[in-house]
Amino acid sequence: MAERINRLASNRRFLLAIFSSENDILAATADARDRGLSIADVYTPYAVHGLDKAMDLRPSRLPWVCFALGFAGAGFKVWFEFWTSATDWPINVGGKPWNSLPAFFPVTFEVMVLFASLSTVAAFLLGRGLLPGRRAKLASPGVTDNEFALVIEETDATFCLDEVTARLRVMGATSVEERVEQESV
Amino acid sequence: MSDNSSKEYWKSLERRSDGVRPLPVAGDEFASVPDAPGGERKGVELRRRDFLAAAGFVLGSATLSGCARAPVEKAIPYLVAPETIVPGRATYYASTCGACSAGCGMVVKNRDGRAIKVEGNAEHPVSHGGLCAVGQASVLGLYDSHRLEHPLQDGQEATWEVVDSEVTHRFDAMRKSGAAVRLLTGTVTSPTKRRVIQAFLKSFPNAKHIEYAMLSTSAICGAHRKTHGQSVVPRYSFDKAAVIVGFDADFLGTWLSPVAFTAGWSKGRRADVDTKNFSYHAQFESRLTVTGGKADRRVAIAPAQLGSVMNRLASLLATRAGVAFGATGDDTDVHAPVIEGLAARLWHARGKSLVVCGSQDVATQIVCNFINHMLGNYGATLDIARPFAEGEASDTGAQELLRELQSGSVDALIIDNVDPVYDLPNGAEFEAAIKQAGLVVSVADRINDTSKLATYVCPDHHYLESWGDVTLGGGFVGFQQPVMRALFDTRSVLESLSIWSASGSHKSDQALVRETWGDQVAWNMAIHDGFARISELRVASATFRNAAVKPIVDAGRPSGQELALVLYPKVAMRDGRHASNPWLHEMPDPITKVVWDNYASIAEDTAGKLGIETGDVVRVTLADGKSPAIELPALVQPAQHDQVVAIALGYGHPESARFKQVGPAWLEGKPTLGDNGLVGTNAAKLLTYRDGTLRLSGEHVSIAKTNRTHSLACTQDYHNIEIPASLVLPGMDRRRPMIQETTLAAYERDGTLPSHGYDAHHKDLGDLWPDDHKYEGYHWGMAIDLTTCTGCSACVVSCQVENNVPVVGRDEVARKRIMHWLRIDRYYSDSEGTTDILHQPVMCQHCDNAPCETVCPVLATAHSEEGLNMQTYNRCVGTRYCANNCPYKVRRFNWFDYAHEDTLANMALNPDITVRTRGVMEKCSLCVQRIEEARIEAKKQGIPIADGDIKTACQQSCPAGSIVFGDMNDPKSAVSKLIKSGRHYRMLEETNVKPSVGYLGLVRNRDENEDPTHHG
Amino acid sequence: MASMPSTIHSPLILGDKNPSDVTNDICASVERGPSLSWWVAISISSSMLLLGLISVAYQIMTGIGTWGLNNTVGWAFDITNFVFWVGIGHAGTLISAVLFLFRQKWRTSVNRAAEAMTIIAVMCAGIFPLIHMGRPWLAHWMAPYPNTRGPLWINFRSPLVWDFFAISTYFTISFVFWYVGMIPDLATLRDRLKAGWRKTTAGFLSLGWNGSFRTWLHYETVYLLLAGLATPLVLSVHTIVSWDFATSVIPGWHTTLLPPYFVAGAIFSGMSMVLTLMLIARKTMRLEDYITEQHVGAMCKMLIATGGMVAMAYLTEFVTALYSNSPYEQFAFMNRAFGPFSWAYWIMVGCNILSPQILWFKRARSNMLVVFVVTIFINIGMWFERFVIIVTSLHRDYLPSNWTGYSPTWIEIATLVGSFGLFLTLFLMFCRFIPVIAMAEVKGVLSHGRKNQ
Amino acid sequence: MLTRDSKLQTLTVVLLIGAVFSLATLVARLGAFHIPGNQQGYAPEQPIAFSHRLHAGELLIDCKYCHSGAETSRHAGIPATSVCMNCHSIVTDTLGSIRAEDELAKEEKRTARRMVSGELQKIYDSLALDEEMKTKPGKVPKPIEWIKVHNLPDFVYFNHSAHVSMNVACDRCHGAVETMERVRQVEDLSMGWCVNCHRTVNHTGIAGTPVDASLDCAACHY
Repeated sequence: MAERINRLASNRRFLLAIFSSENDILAATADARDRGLSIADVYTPYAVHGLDKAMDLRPSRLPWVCFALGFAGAGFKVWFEFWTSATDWPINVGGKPWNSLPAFFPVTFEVMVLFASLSTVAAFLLGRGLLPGRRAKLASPGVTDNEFALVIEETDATFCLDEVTARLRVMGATSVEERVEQESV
Repeated sequence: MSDNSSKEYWKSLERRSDGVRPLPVAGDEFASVPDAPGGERKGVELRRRDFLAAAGFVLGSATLSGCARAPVEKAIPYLVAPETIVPGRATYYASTCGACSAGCGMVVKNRDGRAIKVEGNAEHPVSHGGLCAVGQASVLGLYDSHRLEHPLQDGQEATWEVVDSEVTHRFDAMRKSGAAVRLLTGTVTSPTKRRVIQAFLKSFPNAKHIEYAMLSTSAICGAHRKTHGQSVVPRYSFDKAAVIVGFDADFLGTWLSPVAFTAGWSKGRRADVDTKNFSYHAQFESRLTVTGGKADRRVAIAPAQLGSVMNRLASLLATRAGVAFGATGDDTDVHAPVIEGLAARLWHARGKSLVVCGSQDVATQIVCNFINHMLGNYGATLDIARPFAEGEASDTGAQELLRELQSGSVDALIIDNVDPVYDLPNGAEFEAAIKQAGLVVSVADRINDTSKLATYVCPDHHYLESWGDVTLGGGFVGFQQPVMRALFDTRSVLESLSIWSASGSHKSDQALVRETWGDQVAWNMAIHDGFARISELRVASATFRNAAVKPIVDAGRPSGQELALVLYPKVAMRDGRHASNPWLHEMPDPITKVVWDNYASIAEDTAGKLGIETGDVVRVTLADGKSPAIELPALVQPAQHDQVVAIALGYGHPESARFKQVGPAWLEGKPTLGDNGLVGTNAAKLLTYRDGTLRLSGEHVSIAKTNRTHSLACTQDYHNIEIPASLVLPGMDRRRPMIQETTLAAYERDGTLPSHGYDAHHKDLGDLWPDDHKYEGYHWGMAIDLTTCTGCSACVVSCQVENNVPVVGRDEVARKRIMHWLRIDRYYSDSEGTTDILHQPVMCQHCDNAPCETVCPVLATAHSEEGLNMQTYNRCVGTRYCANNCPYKVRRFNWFDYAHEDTLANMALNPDITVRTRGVMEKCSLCVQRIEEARIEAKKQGIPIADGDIKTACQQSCPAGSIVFGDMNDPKSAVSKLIKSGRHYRMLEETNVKPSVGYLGLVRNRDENEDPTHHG
Repeated sequence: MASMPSTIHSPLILGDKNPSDVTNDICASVERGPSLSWWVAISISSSMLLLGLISVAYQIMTGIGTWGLNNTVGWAFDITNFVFWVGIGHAGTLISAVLFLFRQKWRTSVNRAAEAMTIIAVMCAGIFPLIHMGRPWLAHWMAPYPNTRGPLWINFRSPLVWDFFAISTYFTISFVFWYVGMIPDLATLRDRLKAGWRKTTAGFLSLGWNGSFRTWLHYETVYLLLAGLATPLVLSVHTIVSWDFATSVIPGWHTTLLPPYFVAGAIFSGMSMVLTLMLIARKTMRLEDYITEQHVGAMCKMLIATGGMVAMAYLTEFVTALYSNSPYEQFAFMNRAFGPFSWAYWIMVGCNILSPQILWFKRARSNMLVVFVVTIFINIGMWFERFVIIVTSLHRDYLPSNWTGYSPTWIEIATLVGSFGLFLTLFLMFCRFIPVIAMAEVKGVLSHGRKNQ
Repeated sequence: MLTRDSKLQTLTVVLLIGAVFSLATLVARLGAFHIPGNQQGYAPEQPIAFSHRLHAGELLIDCKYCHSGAETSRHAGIPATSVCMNCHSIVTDTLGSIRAEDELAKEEKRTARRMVSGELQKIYDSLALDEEMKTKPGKVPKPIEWIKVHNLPDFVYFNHSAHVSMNVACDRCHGAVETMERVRQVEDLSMGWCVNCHRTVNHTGIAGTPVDASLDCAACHY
C-alpha cells in the first residue's frame, strides 16, 4: 500500500478506452460521469455533439474575449480616425466635415472584426496550447482517424481498475489499457 | 553622436552626370556669367525624375540599412555676380514677338539666365496683353536642339572670321564686277532691317531685294495701291466697329494680326458692360473658322460665290450711297436676303463698320475697299495713314528670281530665314535653280531644304536673343531686345549684313536699331516698354480713286458644282515655320480638335456622296494637272461649304521628321509620324499663282479615295452639343447645360440666361456642413466669358509652357491621353439649317465640394484654405479614382514617363513646378505657383494681395480677356463682379460640387427667334 | 428510403461510409502521386500564370499606359477583374459561415474547397488594386503608419481606404477561418503520412492537435464565433467594394442599390465558380460520393435565388434611373443598354438572367453537364456585369466632350489570363497537398439521414 | 524523447541569445537610423575648408552678407567668388602665419614674403589670379564647386525670403552654424518637421509677432 501511495505521488495513472463509434463513446462517457469517475479527457476524430454534456463541461468563455477585444478594436479605430482626420491635421477633403463619422464606420467595422476574430483565435490557440511545431500527445494513433478514446484518471485508492475496465468493455470499448504518466520533477 | 561615422560615404559617391549637356559658352570674357546659368539647378529635371522613380524601389531595401543617401548635389556660384540677377528670382523684359509678323508685345520671363516664358504685354498698343499660341510656344524655339550652333561652310563647322572674310571678299569682287546679287527674305516688318538691307544692297550695282510669303498680303497692298495709291495693309480697328463683315478672313484665328483683332473684336462684345453697343458680326466663308464660329451670322459660301456676294453687297450700298457700281450682283442668290439685311445694317453703321476680306485676289480686295469707302470707314475703322504694314503689291518676285536663277544670271543669292524649297509650290524647281547661283549665303537658324544648298550658312539669333524693331501701325513701333545671352555662336542677320556691307563697319544689332530711331524715341523708355509712339511715318494722301473700282468678274473658280480647293493656315501651325515645335503640333485645332496632322476637310454631304469617311486617305489632284497629287487623310467637317476641300498649309515639313521620338515607346505604341515619315503632308505644292498673286483658294480639284486609312488623333470623340436621340428617353432634353447661350435680344430683356430643365429643382442646394469650411481669407475663383472666347487655344499652350505639361505624341492623344491641363471643348450645334460652333475652356473647376478629394486614399488631393483643389504629385500613388470621380474629367494621368530627354528643351521648364513622374495624377492648379509668389511678396510688404496682382497663365495669354481670376471674397474684385452677372453660371451646378470656376453664357447678336436654345 | 427521397432525410454522404473510409478516400488524393491530368492541368495553368507575370512586370516597368485606359476611362479590366475575383471570393465564406450558422449540414462536403477558393480568389483580387496603381511601390502609403511626413495620415473618407481595410481583413479572416478549420485534418494527415517533409509540415502546422474534446469544445466555439464574425464581414466586403462606385458622383455608379446588388451578385458568382470547380473536382478526384447530386442541386437552387436577386437589381437600376428624373442617370442606363457597349450589357443579361432559368427544372439540375455549362455562362456573365458597371458608366458621363471608348490591350488581356492562371495553379496545388474535403466535418455528418443510427 | 527535447532546448536558447544580440545591435544602431532621404547630420567635405565658426562666429559677419538672396529670393544663394574677394583681396592668410613670416624675415633679414594660405589660394585659382591679384593670362577662371548640404527634394518648394522676412532666424533651420567648422545639416528637414514648426508658430507667433504659416499642401508642393 505504501508503495502504491509512493507511486501515486510521482506518477499518474490513466485508463484508456478506445471506442469505434460516436454512440458508444457518448454512452460510455455519460456512464463514466454518472459513476463519478474522473474523466481526464475524451479524444475524438471530430466534434461529437453531446459529449460536452456527457463530460459535464462548462461552455467556453471565448465569446467574452471576442466581445471585449472587438469592442476595444472598434473603439480604438474610431478614435484614431477621428484624431487623424479632425484633430492631428484637419485637412479639408471635398468639403466634408472634419468629423466625418459615417465615413469612419466601414473601417471601424473591419478593424472590429479583425481584432475580435484574431484575438479569439489567439486566445483559443494559446489557451489550448496549440502552437506551431508543437508535438501532439496522442491517446491513440487512430483518434484523428476513426477512433474515439475515453481517458479516465485513476484518482484515488477506491478506483477499481478491473471493474471499470469491465464496465468499459460492456459499453463497447474495443480495447482498454492502463497508462502511467511520469511526473516530471 | 554618430554624425562623423558616415562621412566616408560621401567622398566615394561621384556626382551623377546624367548625360547633361553642358551649356555652350560663347566667348571667354572674364567670367561675368556663370558657366551655366542657374548652375545650382543644372540638370535637375533628370535627377528629379530618377529620384522619384528610384525612391520607391530603394525604400524597402534601404530602410534597414539606413545609409541610403540622395546623390550629392553641387552648388556652383557665380564668380562675379551680375547685379541684376538674383538666383531664384525671375526678371522680366519687354520685347516684341517674332513668331509671326504681327508684332504683338510681350513680356519675357527670365529665370536664372534663361528665358522660360513669354506673355502678352498688357500695356501694348496693338496686342493689349494677349499673346497667341504660336507666340507662347515660340520660347521653345530658343532651346531647339536643331538650331545651328555655329556658322557652316560647305556643311562643315566654320568660324565667323573665316566666313566673314570669304563672304566679304567675294562681295567686294561682285561690287566691282557688277554681278547680280539677290537677297530673298520673308515679309520685312522691321524698319531697321529694311534700312540695313537697303544700305547693303545699295553698294552693289546690280542688286535686288525680293520679299515673299506663303501667306502674303499682296492682294490687300495691290488693291490699296489701286484705290489709294499706297501699297499698304491698313490698320484695322475692330473695337470701333459696330458692324463687322468678314469675307473669308479668319481675323480671329490666323489673318494678319489675330491677337490684336481678337482684342478689338472682343471689346465690342462685352455683354455685361454694354449691350447697346454690342457689335454685329457676319461672316461669309467657305470652310469653318474660329471667326465664323463666333459670328452672329455665318454664311457658308463656295470660293466662287465670293465675287457675286461682294458685288451684290457693293451694289446695294452703292445704290444707297448714290455711287455707280458696274454690277448689281446676283439678287437671286440664296443668300440675297441675308446680304440685303446686312447692307441695311452696314449703311446704318456708316463710319462704325468694318468689312474685311481675306481673298488673294486684287479685284476682290478693291471691291472690299470700295465698300469700306462708301461706308466712310477709312479714317474711322481703317487707318492707311499709319498702316499696319507696307508691302509688295504682287507675289511674282520670287518667281522672277526663280527664272533668273534658272537662267544662271544670279551671281550671289542671300537667303534670309526663308525656305522656298518647302513653302513655294515649285519648291523642287527652286532647289534645282538655287544650285545655279554662284554664291549662296543662307541666314537660317537650322539646316533646312533651302539652307542645305548654301555655301555659307550664317545662323541668326533667335528673336529672343537679338535686337530688333517692328512697325505696328497706328504710329507705334515695337522693339525687341535680347532677353538672354545667345546660347550658341550665332549672330543677328542685321549684324551680318552690316559686316558684309561695303563700308565693312561692324555694328552690333543694338547699334543698328538705335541708329534707325535716333531721337525719334526715348530709347530707354522704349526698351523698357517694348514699344514707342513715333511721329507719323507718312502723311495721308488717301483720296479714293473710284476709277479703280470694277465689279469682280471671276473671283474664283470653279464655277459649277465641282470641288474647290481651299488652302489655309491652321491656328497653331500657320505657314509651317514653327513645324519643329511639338507644343504647336499637339495643340488641338480649335475647330477639328485634331492634333499632329493636316487633312482634307470635306463637307458632310460631299463626303457622303463620295463615300469618304474621316480617316480615309484621299488623293487630291488639281484639275489642271499642273501639280502632282497629294495624299492625305480626309476629315468630314460640318458647316463647311459642300464644294470645298480644305487643306492646312505648314505640314509635311522636313523638320517634323524629328518627332519620330515623341511619345512613349511600348509594345502597342504607334508612331507620331505618318507614312511619309513626317507630320502631315505639305500642301504648298497645290498653291497657284494667278494674276500676280499666290492663291490659297479657288482651284478646281478632284478628290479620290484610296484604299488606305490613317486615323486622325482627335481629342474629342463626340462633337454635338446634343446627346444622341436614340439614347434619350422621350420628352427629355437632348441638350445638357454645360454651355448656356442666349441671344442679345433675350438677354437685354431678361438680364439672365434662359432657364432650362436641369436647374429647376437644383439651384442653391445649400450645405450640410455650412460652418466647417468658411474660406475666410481669400477664396480664389475664375470666370470665363464664352461670348468672347474664340477657342484660339492660346491659353492651352500658355498653360502647357507655364506648368511643364509634357507632350505625349499622336498615339497617346488618339488614346485620349492628352496631358493639357486646360482643354477647350468644342461642340457643334445645329439650328435652322446653320451650324453654330461652341467653345468652352475647361480646366479643373476647383470645386469646394470636390468629388476627387473625397476618394483619394492618401490625401494627395485636398482643398486649401483658399478654395484651391490642390494636387500633391509626390504623394500620389496613382489609383486614378479621382479622375474617374471628376464630373468634368479634367484630371490628367501620367500613363508613361513622358520623356524629357531633350536636355536643351528642358531649359524651357519652369523651375518652380515639379516635373511629374510616371504614375501620378496632375491637373490645373489655378497657377498656384503664381498665387504663392504673390502671397510671399504681399506678406513681405505686409499688404494684402490686390485684385489683378495674380494672373493665371491662361488668363494672361487670352487675347480676348475672356478669363478673369481673382478673390471671390472681395466684392470689388473683377471676378466677383462677373459672378453677379446675369450670364454667370457654373457648370454642372446641379451636382452641388460647388465649382470655383464659372462661365458667362454665350450671347450672340441675334433676334430672339434665332435663339439656338429655342428650337424643336 | 429510396421511395421518398427528400433533402432533409436523404444521406448527405453516399456509399455508406464510416469515418475510416472518409479518411482513406480523402487523404488518397493527397497521398497518391499526382496524376498525368494534374500535371497537364498545372502546366497549362502555370503557363497562364507566367504570361500574367510577364505582362504585369512589363506593365510595372513601362507604365499603366500599356493598358487601354484613357483620361475618361481610368478603370476597366483592372477593377473589373478585382471585383470579379472578390465576388468569387464570397462563396467560400458564405458556405462556411452563413450555411454553418443556418445549420446547413450539406456544406461540409464543399466548404474546404470553397474556402480555399475564397482565399485564392481574394489573392487574385488583391493583385489588381495593387498593380492598377500608377506607383505600386508606394502602396504602403495606403496604411496609416507614423512617418516623416509628420501629422499626415490617410484619408479615412476614401472608399479605397475602406476597401484596403475590407479586403485585407477579409483575406486575413478567411485565411484564419480556413486554417482553423483545417487543423484537425492536418492532424489526421500528420498521423497517416510516412516520415518525410510532408509529415513534418503537417506536424508543424497541426499545432499539436490531439483530438481532445476539451479542445474540440473551444474549437467549436471559435468556429461559431468566426462564422458569426465572417457573416457580416462577407456582407460588408462587397458592400464596401460597391461603395467604391456608389459613393462617387458618376451616373450609373452613384446609386444606393449597389450594396445589396453587389452582395447578391458576389454570392451568385461565387456559388457558380464553386460549382464549376466542384463539378470538375468530383469527376477528376472521384469524390462523387461526397459531392452528390443533392449538393449540386442545393447549390443550383441558390443560383436561382441569387440570380433572381441580381435580375431584380438589373431591373431596379432602370426603374431608379427612370424615377430619378436625372437626365444624366437616365442616359447612363440608356447608354448601357443601347450605347456602344450594349453588346457587353446583353451578354451580361443573357448569361446572368436567362441562362440560370433552366435550373428551375430538376432534370437540368441533375444533369451535371448542363449545370456545368450554366455555371460557365454565369462566370462569364458576372465578369461582364462588372465590366458593364465600370466601363459603360465611365466612358460617357456628364460632359459629351469627354466621351470616349475603351478597348483592352494585349497586356490587359494577358493579365486577366494570368489571374486565372494564378487561381488555377493555386487551386491545383491545394487539391494536391491539402485534403479537399473537411474530413472532421464530414465524419460528423456521416450519420445524417441514415435511419438506423 | 528526452534527448530530442534537450536538443530543442539548446536550439531555443541559442536562437534566443541570437535574437537578443541582434536586437541589442539594432537598438544601438537606432540612433544612427535614417529613413532614406533624411540627411540629418550630413556634413560633406567642401572644396575649400571654409569655417563658418571663424567668419560668422568669431568675426560676426552677418549671414546675409554672403547669403544675400535669403531676403529676396527663394534661394539664399552661395556667394559669388567676388564676394570673398571683398575681404580676401587684402586678407590672404591667418594673422599667425603672417606674423611668423614677419618674424622669420626679420631674423633672416629679408623682406617678408606675401603669405597665402592654401585654402585661400583656391579662391585665387578659381578667379585665375596671380600673387599680385592680377588676372593670370591664359588661365580660365572656374567657379568653386561647393557641395550642397541642405538638399530638399525637388518636389518641395521652399522660399528663403518668405521665412527671413517673417523673422525666422537662420539657426531655426540651419542650427548654430556660427559654431561649425564645417557646415552640417542639423535638422532632418522632413515634412513633419516643417509642418510642426508651421503649426507651432501659428499659435506662438515669431518673436511676439503673430504669423500665418500656411498648412496647405500647395504651400510647398506644386
